[in-house]
Amino acid sequence: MNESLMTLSKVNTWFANEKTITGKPVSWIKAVNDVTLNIYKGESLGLVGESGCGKSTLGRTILRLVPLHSGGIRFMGDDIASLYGKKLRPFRSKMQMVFQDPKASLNPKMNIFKILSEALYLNTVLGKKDFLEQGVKLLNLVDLRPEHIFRYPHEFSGGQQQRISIARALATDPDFIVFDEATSALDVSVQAQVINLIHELRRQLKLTYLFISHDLSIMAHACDRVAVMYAGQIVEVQKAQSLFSAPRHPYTRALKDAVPVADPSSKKGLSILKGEVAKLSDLPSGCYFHPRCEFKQDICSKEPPDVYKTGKRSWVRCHFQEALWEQRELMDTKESA
Amino acid sequence: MEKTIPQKARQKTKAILEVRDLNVAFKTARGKAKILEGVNFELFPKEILALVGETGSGKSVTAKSILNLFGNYPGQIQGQVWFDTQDLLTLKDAQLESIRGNRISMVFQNPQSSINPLFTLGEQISRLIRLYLVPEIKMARQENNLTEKQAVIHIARQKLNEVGLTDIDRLLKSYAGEISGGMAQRYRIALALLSSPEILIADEATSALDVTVQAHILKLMKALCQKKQTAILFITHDLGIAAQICDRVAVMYAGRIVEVAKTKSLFENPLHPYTRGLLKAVPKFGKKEDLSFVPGMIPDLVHPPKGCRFHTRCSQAMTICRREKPRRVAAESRHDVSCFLYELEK
Amino acid sequence: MVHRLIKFMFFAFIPFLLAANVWAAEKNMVFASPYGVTTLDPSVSYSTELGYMANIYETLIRVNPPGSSDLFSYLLATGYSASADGLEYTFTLRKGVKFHDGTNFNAQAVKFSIERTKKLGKGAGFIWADLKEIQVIDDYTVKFVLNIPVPLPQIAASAYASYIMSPGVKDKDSAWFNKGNDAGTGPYMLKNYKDGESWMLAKFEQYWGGWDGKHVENILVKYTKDPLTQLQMLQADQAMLVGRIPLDSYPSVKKGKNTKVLYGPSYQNYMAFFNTTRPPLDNVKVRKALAHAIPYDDIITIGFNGMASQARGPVPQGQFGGTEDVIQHKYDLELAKKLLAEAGHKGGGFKLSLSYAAENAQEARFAPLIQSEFKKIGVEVEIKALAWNTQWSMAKEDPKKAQDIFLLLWWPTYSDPYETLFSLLHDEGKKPVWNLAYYRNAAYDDMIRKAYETIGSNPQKALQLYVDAQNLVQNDVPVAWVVDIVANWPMNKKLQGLVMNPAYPNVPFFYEMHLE
Amino acid sequence: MELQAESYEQMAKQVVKEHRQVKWFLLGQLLKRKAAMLSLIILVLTVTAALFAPWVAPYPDQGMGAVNISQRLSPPSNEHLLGTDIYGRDMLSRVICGARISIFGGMFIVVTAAFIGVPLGLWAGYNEGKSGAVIIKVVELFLSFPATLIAMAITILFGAGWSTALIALVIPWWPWYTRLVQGEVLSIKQMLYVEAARMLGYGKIYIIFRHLLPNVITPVIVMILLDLGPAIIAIGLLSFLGLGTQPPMADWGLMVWEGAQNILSEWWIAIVPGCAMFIVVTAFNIFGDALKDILTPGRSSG
Amino acid sequence: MLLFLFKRFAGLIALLVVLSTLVFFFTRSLPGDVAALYVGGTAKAEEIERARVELGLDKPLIVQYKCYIQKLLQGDMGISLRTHRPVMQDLMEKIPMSMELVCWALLFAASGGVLLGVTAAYHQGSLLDEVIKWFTSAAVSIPIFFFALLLQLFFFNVLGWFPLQGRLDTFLEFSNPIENITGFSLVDTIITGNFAAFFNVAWHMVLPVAALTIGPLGIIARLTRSALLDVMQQDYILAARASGISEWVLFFYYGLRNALSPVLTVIGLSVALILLSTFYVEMIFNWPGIGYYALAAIMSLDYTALMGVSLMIGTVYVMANTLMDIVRRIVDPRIK
Repeated sequence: MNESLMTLSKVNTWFANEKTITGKPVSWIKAVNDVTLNIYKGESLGLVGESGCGKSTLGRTILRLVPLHSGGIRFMGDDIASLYGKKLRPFRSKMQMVFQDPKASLNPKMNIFKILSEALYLNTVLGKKDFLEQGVKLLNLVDLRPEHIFRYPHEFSGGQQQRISIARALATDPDFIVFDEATSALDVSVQAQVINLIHELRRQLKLTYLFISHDLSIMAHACDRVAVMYAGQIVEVQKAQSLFSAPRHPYTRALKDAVPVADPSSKKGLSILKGEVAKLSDLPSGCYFHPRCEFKQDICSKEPPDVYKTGKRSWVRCHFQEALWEQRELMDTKESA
Repeated sequence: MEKTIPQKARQKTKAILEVRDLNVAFKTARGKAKILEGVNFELFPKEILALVGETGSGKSVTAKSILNLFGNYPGQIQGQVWFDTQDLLTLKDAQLESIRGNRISMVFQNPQSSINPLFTLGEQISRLIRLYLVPEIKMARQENNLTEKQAVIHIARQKLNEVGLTDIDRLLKSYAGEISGGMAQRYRIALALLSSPEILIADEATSALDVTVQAHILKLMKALCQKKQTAILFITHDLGIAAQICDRVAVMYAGRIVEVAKTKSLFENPLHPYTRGLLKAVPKFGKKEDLSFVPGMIPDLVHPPKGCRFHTRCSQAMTICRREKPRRVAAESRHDVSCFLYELEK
Repeated sequence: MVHRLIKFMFFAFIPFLLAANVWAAEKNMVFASPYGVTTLDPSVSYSTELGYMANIYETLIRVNPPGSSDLFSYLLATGYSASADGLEYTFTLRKGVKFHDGTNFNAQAVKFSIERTKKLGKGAGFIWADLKEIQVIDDYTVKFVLNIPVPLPQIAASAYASYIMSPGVKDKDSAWFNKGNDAGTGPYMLKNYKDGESWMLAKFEQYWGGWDGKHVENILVKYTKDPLTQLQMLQADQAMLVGRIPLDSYPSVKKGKNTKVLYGPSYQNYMAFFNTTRPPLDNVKVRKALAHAIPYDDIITIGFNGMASQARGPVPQGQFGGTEDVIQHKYDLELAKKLLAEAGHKGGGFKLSLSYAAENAQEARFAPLIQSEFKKIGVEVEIKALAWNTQWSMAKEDPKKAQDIFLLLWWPTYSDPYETLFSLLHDEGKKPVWNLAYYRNAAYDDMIRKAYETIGSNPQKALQLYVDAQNLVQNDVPVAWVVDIVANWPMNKKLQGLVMNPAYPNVPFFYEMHLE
Repeated sequence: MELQAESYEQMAKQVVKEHRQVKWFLLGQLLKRKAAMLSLIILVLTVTAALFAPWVAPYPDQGMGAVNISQRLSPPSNEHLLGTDIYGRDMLSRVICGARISIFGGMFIVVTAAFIGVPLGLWAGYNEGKSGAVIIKVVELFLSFPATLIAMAITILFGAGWSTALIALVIPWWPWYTRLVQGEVLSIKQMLYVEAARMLGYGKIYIIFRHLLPNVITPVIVMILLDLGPAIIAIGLLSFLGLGTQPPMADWGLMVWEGAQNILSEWWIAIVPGCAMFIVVTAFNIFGDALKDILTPGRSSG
Repeated sequence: MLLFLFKRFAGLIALLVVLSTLVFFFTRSLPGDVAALYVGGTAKAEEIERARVELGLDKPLIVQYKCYIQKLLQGDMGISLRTHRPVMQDLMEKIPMSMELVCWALLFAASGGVLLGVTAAYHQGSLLDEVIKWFTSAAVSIPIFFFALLLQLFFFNVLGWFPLQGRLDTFLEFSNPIENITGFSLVDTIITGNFAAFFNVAWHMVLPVAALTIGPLGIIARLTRSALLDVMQQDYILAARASGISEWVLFFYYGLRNALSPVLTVIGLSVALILLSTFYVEMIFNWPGIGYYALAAIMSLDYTALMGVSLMIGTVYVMANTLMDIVRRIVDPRIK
């Protein structure tokens, strides 16, 4: 658990927003900004944030599916940031992704066996004749009935389709899987099934996860550590459990308080975060969160905050993290009153 | 849409809206899908009732049936929807139109796509103001000495201000594609509450929004409805919302309401096996434990299971569950459930 | 308001519908003509615009229709005399004739016109090739001096290239004419000529023939290609005279309440050129076999509704030189098969391409008949309907690549057979114009030349020579002469006085006509 | 869990059976649409008749052009059910033989156009680089000019004839397929399964053939079906002007032209082939529409 | 918007340049000797040579092309080989004649098609919808030339209600000739107060316009129906219905406006169809317009005229589509 599997240093992923006639970008959509992050072997790291904060782009950046603007990415010690095209292929089987929309991520014209075979080809150990057996094994692994292997995706429900996606991701025998909102499109009861499955697989296969979601409430169930993202930047990394009991960053706190809890006796109520999400094409100066922050001071709009370590593998990016930490009890009472 | 309504005298109740034996079936490529089967519930003045259920449980169809919004869609709708001494399902289109948007309003899931993209926000709100707020326009004209057009804009500004929108002048000239989801939903709410309706039906009104925005909208809706004394039928799949803002909760499963109770009573003491399973599946803050879940999936509504529709997934299913449909029984005070476990107890 | 408007329109409409026939009795008429205009320059004209040119311009003399007592009638000339050697012709000219532009007609005008035509050398200008000079004796006498004794009166009466025009057009070119200007002496002037779609032949008040008595005074020409349209215009009294109607409608038009069909002689004939440069058609027996396999009678029935006869030779029956002494190849499939076998093609077994002008409805109708009959003797025919220009240039460019069989409708430029015999069959070397069989026979060339030179002095001998020359050709069969056609004009019964003159094909002389 | 080879086979059989059921389901959908079924029957009959014209036609030689002068212009009778034309040829036989060029010609045009257009569309849609842009520009150029006019121009240039006409029609026809496929590909390309394949490290060609092509096939088939009617009409349009089929062979357009001269008296000569064309084209259109509704539900039928 | 207009305009110019280039090289490769065609008749070799020089055909192709483009820029398309008049002049006379038919046909097809489509959509699934569906299926399936013949057969031969062909009864050409002012005969007759000719022309126009209308009418009706039904399933229509907007307003105001964009596109495309149909309709009804002219040019291989006609049709087609694009942008703020 101490070895870093994936190391990101100062990663930026920007897309051209407007271009001159010659194709030179004039302005950028800065989807991922200055992200430095370690993902340790065997852990499940959650990545949480509102829609449009760049969390999916970060997931794709890590898997090198979108072009990188600058920064370094190391995977098991190998620099993969500078690799393109065919040179990335050896790494492809080691890192996989499960997407949000299970229906759109399975080709409707291919049956499950073909879908799995496509991934099994990358698994160099196996011969073609082993595919069927391996496919059945994979289906067993994700709790699907093996006799369904020749069926087509539309014959399955959303939850089952997501299991097939997971099976496909597992087919290459990866070390690292990115779950991009993998349970968001599912109903609660199905979501629970899938999360349990994901959990179980990690235990069995000793996998490392990056678990991207907008839903804070599932984080504790699915992750060990959680990174909170705002406007393309990670503002806080915390242990999953303490994130909810002791959020450090004002944004994390606001996010947490906005979630309606399925418990009518909870006194918390819904807190309200003012303003609109920062636009990635037009980021504010200083701390990106300052226009919405109720604790902002002059410095917040001028200087970007540094990273403050708050634990072994947790940190926060806020000028006043200590002051706020001390006042936390006070604020909770203020809120409920 | 065909309507076959057995006329029945209605007992006097306090409920503002009363849905009785609502059955809806749609023609699909594979056959008739019985989307709703005997849905019964009532909405009381000023209360917030949550209609909770998973995808395909029929909660949106219930909402649309109340105002008969299906247009030309091929299907059948049976039952009664009593609203203020009228059965809405027997009304002609013209009569319904005077209720829709005026006395019963609706807010939908995707705020941006439920605003016509070709008209400015100003044009759309003006049309409704002219339709519903004729006296207000008159008043505004007299008070402020305005032309009719100015008066309408004046009212529009007021109403948009009420829902917490700013920079209204620019907004009135914008199109749906140019505003954010949160703004769009505020705008839709402003439209829906324009005429101070008696009932607001919110169909997954916040599902497409981010949590922070959702919190805003929920607070806003609750506050405004309290002010205008509007009852809300809140349709959602999110048990958290039901728990936080609703007075009562009705749980739907496969086209039927399985349990109705006061919020507290339901969350603290769920009776129906499905409700129990569902509550256990909800992820909880900061608790790192495996979630439990209801095994299996929602049945095919073209060929629904006989008897109780939940019996295929129910761990406590009995023989009677496979044969007969459970009736709604009051297990506790104001806590009704449709399950043989409780029917037999009685 | 709207109601009243509709009512008004309705009632306003009705009188116009009823008025459709009010005008027909006037001295004006509509001619729905399928004949387009390629040029309006009288020196250059050599095509279908003839029908209008002959009404706008006049020649010195005109060939009379067959059966008349005199060979010629006199228009701008009042008489002529020839020298004994046939090299000099003196014409006396009509006095008091005015051109449409107001200038007077005189000998200078004749000299100017003929010389302009000869000098331009376009169209049919070649007919003056043997003219040495024109001498103006006095204002109303003119002398033509020839190099060789060619039949000058026929040339001077030619349907093309013999028109007399006002010297006022000295510095005008063809483009000026093509804008719709004219400079003739004829009874009609060209008016409203804009787009080649419709124009007016309007009465020329000062016409020397005068306008006493019954004459058609204004003719609106509607250029109408479609026979069906012409039929409808005729039947609906929208046109008094039309050029072509669908072939199968002749019986009903003949019997029509107010329509009739006038038939008359014509010097037009259809022929099929064989490409003699290429096997298997370089074999005379094959060509002969094919000539015997053409279903002449069916062609006459279907292609011409019976109004045609099988041709004998290049010169149509009725024209000078077209006699029954010319050998005829009759339809005889057995003979054709035998001849094919003799030629070494027993049972046929080869394929030929046949082209015809897509514009020509008759050819379109009878080409399949030929194909069908040839199939019976084992010869496959591939029919190509090509625009006339395309099929012609294909035939002219390279005989080796040209079509095997070329269908052609022909009419003589002037009434002597020499022009036909010369144009169609004389050795044209490498640049064929009309000899599209690529036929070469020096004896034939000599024979027709001799006939041409003797016709002025000894018509009988010339006739014999023409017949012999044709028989010479008939033995070589470079061309199958298909049919001589009977000319016809479908017209309204009210229209009287149209006389068909085969020397001027498809020319309605309107001045002679009147409406009853 | 160990499985025997036989059990896999059984699984596969089961699936095949289920898929057959899906196909029956589609057929059932078709059977429910009476108009579509009627169209299908008409189409099957005409296509069979055209295919076996020499055996089906009462006078096959006349159908191919042999004249029969003794019976020219006879109105419909027992002997000649649909009358005879100006050469006395049996109209029924002519129409049956004409169906060969009209129907099979139409099929040829559309299928060839699809064969040219679909690969180009796949390439242009997936590869938005230079080559794709060039293809799109060419397509736009073609589409900015009426198709039949291009075909007319080509037949004028290369000489009339049914083979030229068919090729001349393919030339302006394929860009429509390219555009359709390109549009489809642009949206399919966004699908996550394409991204998944990319993530697995597969290359362009593989993705185009494995993921894009199978997913554009259905709209292409629908478009082929809907294009058959217009293609038949297009051949007729050229032939009517004398730019297509040449006598004595005939397609329906040419036959209408041949009969047009006699329309006011011997009306059947033009009406019979015209109606044949009208009925078959309508049948193709209705059948195509129905299939479109079934195969691509939710898409607008235009 | 301005940028868009500029871009569209630039695209139009570029397209016209490409088009004229293609047309030039295309017509130069037509069979037949152009000079010989120009001279006509039995011209001698030297005569043809003279014409060749006169027409500039002796120069290299590229020089000819340069010359052609230069002249084209001055609006000179050369002299027609058939009518021996400037092609531009011919076209200018013919275009209004055809446009008269085309405009009416477009008007009727667009208004009638939209009306039928909306009616069918409004009564979706009813008998009326079914009838309209059959009618429009038939309308798009009937070949234009066959339909024109049927119209003639039925309305002239059987009923005798309308004239078979032509633009004006011939007797009126003597008594009430049409003065050519705008070239649009209906307009000209009104301006000059020539009502006899006006009604006569209108009467003659009925069948050709009907023939031109039918195909586009079917296409537009079908597309309107399906576009409208698509729109009617959108969330904003549901929302509008829930706000109590009446079904009529929903269909004819919201629905139609939202469905307008694809309908406009197809109306733009049907301009091409109508233009092409004029070839047939003008031939069959003997209407002296551009289609008639084009056919005559095809028949006599009049390459200058063909060049002019193709350029003209290409331009009209592209302009119609551009215009529709502009209108679409005006009605639909989503298009950026």
